[in-house]
Amino acid sequence: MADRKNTVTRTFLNGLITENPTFTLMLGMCPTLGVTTAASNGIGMGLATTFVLVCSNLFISLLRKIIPDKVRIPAYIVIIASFVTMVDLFMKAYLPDLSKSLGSYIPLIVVNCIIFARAESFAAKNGPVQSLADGLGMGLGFTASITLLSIVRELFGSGTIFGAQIMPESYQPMDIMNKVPGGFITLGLMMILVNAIKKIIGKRRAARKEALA
Amino acid sequence: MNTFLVILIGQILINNYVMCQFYGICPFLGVSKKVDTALGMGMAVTFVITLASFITWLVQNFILVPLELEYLQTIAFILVIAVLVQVVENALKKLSPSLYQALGVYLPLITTNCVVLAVAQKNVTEGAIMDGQTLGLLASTFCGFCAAIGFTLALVLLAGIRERMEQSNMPKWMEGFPGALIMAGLMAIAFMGFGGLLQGLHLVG
Amino acid sequence: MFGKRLFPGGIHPHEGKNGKAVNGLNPIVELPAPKRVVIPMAQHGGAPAKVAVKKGDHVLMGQLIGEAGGFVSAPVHASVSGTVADIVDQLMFNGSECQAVVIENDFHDEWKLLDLPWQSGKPTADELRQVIRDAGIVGMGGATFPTPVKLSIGAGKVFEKLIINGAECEPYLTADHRLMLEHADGIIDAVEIVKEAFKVPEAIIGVEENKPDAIQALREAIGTREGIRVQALPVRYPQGGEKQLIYALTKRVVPAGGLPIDAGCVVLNAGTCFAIHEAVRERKPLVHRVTTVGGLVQKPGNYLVRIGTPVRNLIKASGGTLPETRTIISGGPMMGTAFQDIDIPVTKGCSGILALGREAIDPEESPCIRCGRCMRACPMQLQPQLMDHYIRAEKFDEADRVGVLSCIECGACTFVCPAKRLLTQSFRAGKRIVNIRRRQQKAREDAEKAALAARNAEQQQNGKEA
Amino acid sequence: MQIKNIAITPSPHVRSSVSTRRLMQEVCLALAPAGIASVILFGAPAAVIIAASVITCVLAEYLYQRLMKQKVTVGDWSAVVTGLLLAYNIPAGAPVWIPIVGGIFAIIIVKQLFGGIGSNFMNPALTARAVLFVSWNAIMIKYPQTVFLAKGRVGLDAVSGATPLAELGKVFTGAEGASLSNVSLLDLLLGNCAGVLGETCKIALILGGVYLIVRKVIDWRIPVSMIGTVAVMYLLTSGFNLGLTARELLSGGLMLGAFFMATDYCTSPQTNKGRLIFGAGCGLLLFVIRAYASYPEGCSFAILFMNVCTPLIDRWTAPRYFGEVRKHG
Repeated sequence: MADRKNTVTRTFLNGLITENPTFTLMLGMCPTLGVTTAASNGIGMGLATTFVLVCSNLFISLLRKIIPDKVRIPAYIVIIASFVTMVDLFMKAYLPDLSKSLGSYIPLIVVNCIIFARAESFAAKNGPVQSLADGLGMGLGFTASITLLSIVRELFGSGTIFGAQIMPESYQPMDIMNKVPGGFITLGLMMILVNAIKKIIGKRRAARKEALA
Repeated sequence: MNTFLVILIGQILINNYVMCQFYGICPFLGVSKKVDTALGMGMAVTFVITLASFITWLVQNFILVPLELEYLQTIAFILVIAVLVQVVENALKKLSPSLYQALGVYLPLITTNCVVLAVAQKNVTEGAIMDGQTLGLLASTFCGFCAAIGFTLALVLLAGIRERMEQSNMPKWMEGFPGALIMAGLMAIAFMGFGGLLQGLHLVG
Repeated sequence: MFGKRLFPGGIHPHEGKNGKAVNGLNPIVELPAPKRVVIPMAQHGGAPAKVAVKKGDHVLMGQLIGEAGGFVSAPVHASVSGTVADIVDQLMFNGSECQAVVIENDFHDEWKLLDLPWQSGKPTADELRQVIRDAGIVGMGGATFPTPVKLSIGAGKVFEKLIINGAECEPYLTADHRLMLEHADGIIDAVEIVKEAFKVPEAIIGVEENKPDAIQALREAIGTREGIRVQALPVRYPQGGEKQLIYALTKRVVPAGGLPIDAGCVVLNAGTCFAIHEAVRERKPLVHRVTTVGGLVQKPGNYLVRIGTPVRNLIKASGGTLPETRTIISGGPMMGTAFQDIDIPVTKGCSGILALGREAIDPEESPCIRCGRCMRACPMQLQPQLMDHYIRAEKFDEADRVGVLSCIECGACTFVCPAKRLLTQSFRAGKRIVNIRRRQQKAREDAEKAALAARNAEQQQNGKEA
Repeated sequence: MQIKNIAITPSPHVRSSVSTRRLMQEVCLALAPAGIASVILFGAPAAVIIAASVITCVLAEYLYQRLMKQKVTVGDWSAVVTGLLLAYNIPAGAPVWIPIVGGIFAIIIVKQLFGGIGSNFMNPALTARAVLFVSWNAIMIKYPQTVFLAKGRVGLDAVSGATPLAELGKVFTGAEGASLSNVSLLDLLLGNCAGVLGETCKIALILGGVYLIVRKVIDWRIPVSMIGTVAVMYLLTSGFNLGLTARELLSGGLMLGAFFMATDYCTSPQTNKGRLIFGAGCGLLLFVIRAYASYPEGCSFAILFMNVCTPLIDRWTAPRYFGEVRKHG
């Protein structure tokens, strides 16, 4: 039992950090770049995606033995699209401002490759508990990275974080951060940074292993 | 005629789905290592988007709106696209094996290309770029076609740059996605000059 | 601004001290034969010659001492009369070693002349080719490709134009210039011999216009002869490249991977023509050549020198090198070979010995700035920067696709490169590797084909049995 | 016997005297008249911007290369060229941090990240200018008057600092009250008009450009095809209005762009045909953006867009090599 718990945790952490969908798997790039002009957008988008991911992972995992292999893709699409529609309608009703600023990226969660990729490569092969953990880990990993990206973009693009003024009053916002080029370049630079950190950690780990040996 | 010109320039240069709006980034980054594959992908996408624009317009106006099922748009459209991709793949396999050989590998990737869904949805809901006016069937299809050409343009341009960058002294850690992202960012700067072009064109028109 | 040009690309390399303008005025001087000559067996393109004498043999001047080692090869003759002192391994300009015959000169200069296969009148093509082969004549411009091989016109090919290369586009070199000026009659005579033997309708002599006196002399030598003309060419390196010269004179393009004869042409160097003249009219095999000594030497000059004379004698005759000399090269500065050992003997292809200063030291390479100068300079219209990238990235198939094998290694791209990249050097290595890979590929394909054929045959056999 | 102190290197044994460094120095020299003109026209603020920009670019390159443990290449003068070009694209009187931010972006993000000189695919100075332009639009379009205009000499609207381009745009679209006579050709030539600091004095720019062409530092094809295309487009669309066309050619960043920025080696095609296409493309886009888009200054964006197209132009205009036999067609 302990063993199983262990793998569930590992699956969760795997999604959150080791195989972070944004920085390692490079999945779901469109919303990552499209909505991250403000930190609140990042969190909103991340949580909406997480919800869909968790639900679809769970359902697909439960139904994995029932769905015939031939029609699995349309079946997955229908399942994912239903949850997306639910989120979309829910947000339109209760979070109209957020819904407006996320715009068409909410319905486009359907084609977010993270969800599809996890359904196909994980949920279809694993049990519901594992799939749930995977969905949660991946979803939160996605949320964390796009929130980070949106914090950076908001800070330079508007001088604020979550709407609160951070930069001194004299700071002149760098408008390009709110535009398409800003998104691409910031993510690119962050990726370089993440890769560099990973490399350093990897080196340290190797050194430690060597020291132990 | 002017409508079509505005759609053409608007979809390709001004509101380019990739360079100005962040759609279809995954294939944009994923299939842009070689100019030839980028062209293949672009052609496949153009094919599917044009067809999808046509069919989704029909679905929207003859099924969803009359039955007041607009809230099912996402599900309906993504199904249409998934089925369409399947049909196109099978049809190509039978009708034109040579074209299938050229485009076949890219087709399955298109289902999850958000440009396709985004274009279909924007075409029927936001009336694309025509001052809130809903586009007719022909204009809508043309709009989809131009959007796809815009996608192809961005894809091929990035592929050209990435091929050239192989000849440069780019550091190791820039290779792959980080480099591609920054290249895309700089490309997007070049596309920004077209902002406001539309109003100008309208003025002349 | 654009300059006249008769072929794509090209450059105007500059000269330092004692260049063409100075040395072109120095008449050819016969260098006294040395006490001993060292005659290498590999002085030509193709297989080396096989030593045909042994130590202690007495040989006459012009006597065969090395037999041609194959079809693409050339015999080698003694350039002095005397005794074979030794057979040694001799270092060559290009750094390789080959067998060489050392002859102790008896200073009698007794000739052993060639036997001409025709009694009187004019030789046929085959007879002439045989004499040229027996005389050991090779391309005297520096490429040293055996001339009779060039003159073996394959089936289906038509020899329509005889092109004489008197361009001498390399800086500093004036050997051909002086030869054309002083022996115009001999050269024109050889042109006529070849032209008539091979029944070529037209012969064109291409000479760069910086040699007006040579052009004048050749025109006078031609006189009223028909079908031979001298064409003055703009000064532009590499005007004397075979393909460039053919294009400039006839507007014909030699297909990539093909030979001049594919464009109906054969190109002979002016020096080669003079050697043919000596072989046919005086029955003398190739035992000497004209070599320029220029650059940083006290007294530059043009010397008629016996094959096998050590370079040292040439330099001594020129008063020695100046102290600022940093490199000594055999051939021209664009395509010649640098060497260290001045005891290396002069060979059939040695058109010049030049001493160059600091400018010959390779500057440090910097990154390509993509200015496109190399492309504009390339006489073969290749894309040097792209080929260089492919070769350095070890993408040899790509390099092959963009035509690296067409590179004539003229050095024009390297000359103009502002980033001082070693382009020609990279192509030389790249061509070698691409050639090897092509051969391997062909061998693989042949093996596969053979295997397939064997399988098919076996199947057929089985079918029949069944 | 071996001669001592002799180098053995493969051929060729002679090199031309043209080096990267000398080419860059020539460009700096050609840019100098326009710089001097800008200091005369706009006074000390222009000098401050130029100095800040050049120093930032050189320093950024030096520090980045030291930090990355690369070979320091500031000696090739390319950073100086970038600095000068960037400064010339900033209005005099902009705060000093503008050229500093721009210089850092140009050198680090656009040039060094991709591997330094020869490896970037977009012109660093222009890209930085576009970034500044989009980010701090208000600062970047605040064109001060020249010293002479401010002193009340006849000219354009002396208060708002409207550029001649804006006035010409009105003439082009036929707006009321707009007239060609408001824009003096002589003022345009001498640079007595509003604009970013280096682009106003056309005579200095043309002088520098012609110098570069004569010295064979740049190829004539790009500037000629670019300026030619703009001229043809204006002639055609304005009903052969020579006055308007001449003024359009001499206003905005066309001269600076055509001679100094479109001709940047590593961001423009290498083939002759490609260069003509590139120039024509720049000219056409410049015309379209100037005439119809919201940024009246289309030169930078036109060149940047063509920069992006350059690899494809090079690829599709690759010459057939001498004697090449292509298997298909």
